[in-house]
Amino acid sequence: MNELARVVEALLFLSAEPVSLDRLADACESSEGEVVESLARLREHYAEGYRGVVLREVAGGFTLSTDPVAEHAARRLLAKPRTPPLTPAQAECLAIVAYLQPVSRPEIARVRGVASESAVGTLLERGMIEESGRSRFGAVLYRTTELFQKLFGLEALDSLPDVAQFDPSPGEEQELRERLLKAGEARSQS
Amino acid sequence: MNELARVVEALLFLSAEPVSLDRLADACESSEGEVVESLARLREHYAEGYRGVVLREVAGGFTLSTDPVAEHAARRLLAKPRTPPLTPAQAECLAIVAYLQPVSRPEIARVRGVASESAVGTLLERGMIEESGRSRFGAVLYRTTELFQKLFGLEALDSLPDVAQFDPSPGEEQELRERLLKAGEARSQS
Amino acid sequence: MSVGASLDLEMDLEVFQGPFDLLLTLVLREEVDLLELQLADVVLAYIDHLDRAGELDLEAATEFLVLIAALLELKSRLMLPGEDGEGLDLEPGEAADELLARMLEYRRYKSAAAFLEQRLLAESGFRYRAAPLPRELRRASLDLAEPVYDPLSLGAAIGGLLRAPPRLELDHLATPRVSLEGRLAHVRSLLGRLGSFSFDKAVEGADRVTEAVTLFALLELYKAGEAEWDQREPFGPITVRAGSNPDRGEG
Repeated sequence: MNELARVVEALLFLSAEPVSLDRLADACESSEGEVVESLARLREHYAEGYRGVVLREVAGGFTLSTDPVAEHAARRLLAKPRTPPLTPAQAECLAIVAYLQPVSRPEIARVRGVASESAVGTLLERGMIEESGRSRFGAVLYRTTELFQKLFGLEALDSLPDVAQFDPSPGEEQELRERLLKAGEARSQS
Repeated sequence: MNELARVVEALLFLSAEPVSLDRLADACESSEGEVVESLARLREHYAEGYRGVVLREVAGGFTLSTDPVAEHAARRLLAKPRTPPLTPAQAECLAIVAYLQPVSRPEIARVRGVASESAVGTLLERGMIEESGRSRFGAVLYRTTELFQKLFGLEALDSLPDVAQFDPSPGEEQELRERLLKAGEARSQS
Repeated sequence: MSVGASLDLEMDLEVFQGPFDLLLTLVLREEVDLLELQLADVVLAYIDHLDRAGELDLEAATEFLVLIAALLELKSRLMLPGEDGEGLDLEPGEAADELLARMLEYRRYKSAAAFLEQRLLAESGFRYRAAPLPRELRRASLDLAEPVYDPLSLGAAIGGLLRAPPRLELDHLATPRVSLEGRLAHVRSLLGRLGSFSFDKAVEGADRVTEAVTLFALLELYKAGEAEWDQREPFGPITVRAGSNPDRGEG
């Protein structure tokens, strides 16, 4: 490993947040091209499946993390639970913010059909969403954070899958429609 | 590297403090002998002078730390003030502290009409505001820092821009603090 | 997939007695007048039902909430007065379309939520280091600080915070300053001049009441076939065009 690669490795080790290419280049007083080369070398060293630590590209930057192979032992050593799972309400609010951002609380409530204060509050507390200005009527708007990208292993926001893939299939849609109109009809005849 | 060595590497990576042999063995559910062997393997990988991170044996056990080769770059990356664009929430909180200081967190929340923990936390973390005693009700008070003045190019605190030019109703005679609190209350009710 | 049918909820209301899913169908086919249905009673019946069941079926509960919210929205739209005193009638098919659209939109985000839950679980084995920085790197160094922020942004933020939202006064409702005729004329003139425009353009600089009345005006023009509009995504921009067919059928 050359000196630049060693320095880049040390910076990623120290930094709590993913570090972008330009910040790495700036800190190392090198060109981005040189840093890219060093990262390639590091990537060889940290190739997944060989080491306990892996090099990852998330939230618009580079970072080191443990390989899941160590998860069981890490839980024993640190006595710290892994990221607690989301409740269904939190997951729905997060999905709405992730895909419709920036989005206000009333808009979230409209999609879910139910007020969503507590779930939104928890997501704010957990740092997965944050404020992003105000709507025309003064309502606070929300968007996802870098931590969200980090926790979900997303390189960037646009690496979320296309939301259309979550739509019910035309067959399911048809079925839903028929049931809406006919669910009661059968009952009224029986 | 075998799986045990990978797991040991991951554990050392995660721990801020040195980890003793017996804690490593316990977390990995292995014998101390096996862990010693894994550490020997890791030591080959982290031989000093080849990597940015080195494996050290110190008083309390084993730890990973950065090689001095990265010191200069680490200062440039991490001791350099982080100055991403302020989010609207951060800008509002910072403006409130700048103009009303010293000011408590509950007051900031009242002026904004929403809880403001996360934005205030970020400003503290970035060193733009700091604690400045407590109010008579025991709430922590905040003021801006010297770093704030440098980042905004302000020679002194009284060189903040005159609010009058941004005031939507400049005729009002009441004190700025009272007016901000009144507007905030109206916002949180709308 | 189930709609209502899974609820198995018996209603005993002033205007209707029977299972909830039958009520839903009758409402959609306009055999029960939504205006005469006390939705609060439906909600109370549902709460009783939950009490008796003794446990909360989350799946069925969210389904119910989405349905009742959609019914509320339909009903509130029926209650808005039209220019000639008539309600904004929805064909039974259209009402079902509305409900269906709401259900589909909700299902989209419910599936996306399931994806996120999975993803979080799969990612949770990748742990990041959270050790504090070595002491010498902890404080941001003043020597490395350069002016990067504009002080005027602070003044602007305070200015924004001094702006209180306009108070909602009841006198405004008694003597509306915005007339439907006025907004109709405004929208017609935009249509005539531009052919197509965005809703935002039609209400540029307008207050909340004017926005609402402009929306009514558009609904009227839509009904008369004078205008059409589309909105690609929820909360996205609304584009208004001149209508081509005064007897606009299925869209």
